[in-house]
Amino acid sequence: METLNDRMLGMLESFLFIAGDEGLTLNQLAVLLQTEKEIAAQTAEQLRQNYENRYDAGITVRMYGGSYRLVTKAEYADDIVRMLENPSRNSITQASLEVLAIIAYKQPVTRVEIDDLRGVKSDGPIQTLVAKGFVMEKGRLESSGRPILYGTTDLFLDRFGLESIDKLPPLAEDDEESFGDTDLFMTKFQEAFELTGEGGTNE
Amino acid sequence: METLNDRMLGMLESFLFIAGDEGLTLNQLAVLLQTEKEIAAQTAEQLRQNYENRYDAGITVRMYGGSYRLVTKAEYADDIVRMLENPSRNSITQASLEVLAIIAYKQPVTRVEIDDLRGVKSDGPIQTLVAKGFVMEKGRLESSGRPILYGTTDLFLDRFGLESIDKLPPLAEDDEESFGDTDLFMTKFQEAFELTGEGGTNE
Amino acid sequence: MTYSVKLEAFEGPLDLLLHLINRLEIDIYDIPMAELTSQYIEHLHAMRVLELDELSEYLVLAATLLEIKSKMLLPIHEEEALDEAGTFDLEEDPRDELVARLIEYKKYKEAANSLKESADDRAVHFTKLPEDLSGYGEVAVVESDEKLNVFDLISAFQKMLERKKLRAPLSASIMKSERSVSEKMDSIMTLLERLGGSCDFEALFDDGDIEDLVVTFLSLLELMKRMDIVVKQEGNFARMMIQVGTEDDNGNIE
Repeated sequence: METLNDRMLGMLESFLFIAGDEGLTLNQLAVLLQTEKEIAAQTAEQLRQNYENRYDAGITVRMYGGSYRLVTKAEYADDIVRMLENPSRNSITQASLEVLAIIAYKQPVTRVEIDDLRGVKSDGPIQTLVAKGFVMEKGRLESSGRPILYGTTDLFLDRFGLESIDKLPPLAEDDEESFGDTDLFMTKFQEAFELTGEGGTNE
Repeated sequence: METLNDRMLGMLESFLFIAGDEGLTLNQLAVLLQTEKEIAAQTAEQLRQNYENRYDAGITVRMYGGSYRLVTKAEYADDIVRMLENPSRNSITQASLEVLAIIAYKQPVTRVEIDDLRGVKSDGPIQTLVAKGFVMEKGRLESSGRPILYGTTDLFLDRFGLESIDKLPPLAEDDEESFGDTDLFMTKFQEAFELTGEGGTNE
Repeated sequence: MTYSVKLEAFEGPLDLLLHLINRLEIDIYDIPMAELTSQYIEHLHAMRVLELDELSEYLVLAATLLEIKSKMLLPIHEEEALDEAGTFDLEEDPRDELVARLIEYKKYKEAANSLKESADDRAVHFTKLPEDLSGYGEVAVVESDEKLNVFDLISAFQKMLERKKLRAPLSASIMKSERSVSEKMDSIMTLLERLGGSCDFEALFDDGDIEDLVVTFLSLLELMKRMDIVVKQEGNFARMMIQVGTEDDNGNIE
């Protein structure tokens, strides 16, 4: 049977899982779990003990700089190193592919813009892409700090089988959702206008 | 005491935790766990069962598009949505869904085949689906005009919760209740009879 | 006919036909052509807002329906209905092709629904970003000449958009106030009061992201519907003004 405490622990685990490397502060946990800070702290401590006591757990909870975070257990560090040599099947990591997509569609683009779009630092992937010859510097932005502008190379076009950069298929950037809302809102707007204009006979 | 199996499960959990939404294929798991694919699959299945049986677990394992992933349990969805700023809604139009279904089941398929099946032009929905990353070009038909052949992507499998394209639910056969072949025959027989008997007043 | 229907809601002529068959409780394998055709054409008449090329798709099917209908009115001679072996030639029903198309289309329409359900089931499971492995050492870069696929770029981009929704949300959203329509309605009314009962329409849309704008707009619509406000425009292209609505005794807006 699931107990209230089980549910609290499960919720906590799912929150921490999603929060990733940013973690969650005790304040945030209390708000999210809809409970007192004290209870939240106790629950977090219990989650940690559960992880430590379970030999089949690969992860545990740590508190760094005031935030609780899920991390892999130290004993698997050596095994995790193997993941470095096992990049995804495309021989290009997801991170690199993401950065490449941004550069391809948004070029010329600065590192800061890429970071903003992804929400994470992208120095590593950019370096990799430059090293692979898919991406190059295309001048500098005329603004403070004169940041480097990145763009794609001919090798990129060649590897991706593109005649030219215009041949990239179009990309949906916004969710249809936001379009949908706008549409909805235009429809409602029209409806409302007709309503006031025609004295509500629009049925 | 930690057993060999415990260690395997712990390792697996730590790998999947690190892989995040990229997930790991069975092949990758076998390499990383340094074992046979069969053992890797069994271990993944056991991990899944452990999660499902533990009421205090907030996460579980799912396979989408050929990759194992750690995901939060469904029961915490509401709590998680509450904490997200922009909870993603499945925003896809009915037209796009129809086209997606046709492409998924009939791939590789040309635009003309899709248009014919629906009785309307499908350019718009196809473009949307490509832009959303659910559909891609899978070569061209070797016939006049060399039309583009469309098929689905791994992202489609992931977002639609399918293990692989073979795991699409079977298409409904013709309405069972009214129609086995015999029934069809009988109805047609009767129709023909009425038609001839009553001089085509069957309206 | 009092039955009214939102025509834009149909995905095409076949969809409309299926809808009619369903509504009229017609057996798809024994379609009364005259009835269906007249209903279909009646609906076409009601479709004022269709664009021309969309309309043409509906008209093509209308022509097909009429053709089938007229074929069915032709008396069938016994010698034609019976082939040489003396059995009925069952291939001759003029409706066969249409029925086959409808059934085929219906199959995929149903499949689309089940895909939608499956996507909804999937959407309740959340995942996380991959961990940064750079702390463990240099990530191996495998050199290869393999062709890469441009569609992988799109997938990568879409995944990133999805992930972004999972980032930053926690801290930000907890304190973030709900941008609800009702709150916005209150604040618009307060603003109007402060400004002496009217304000420039555009002034309400000065800042905020698309979501804010939509909420503002929806709030205005709701206020208009409740007749709490009126929107006035002196002429084409003139500025629109928002005014507090005042009701006379008959409940009409001033």
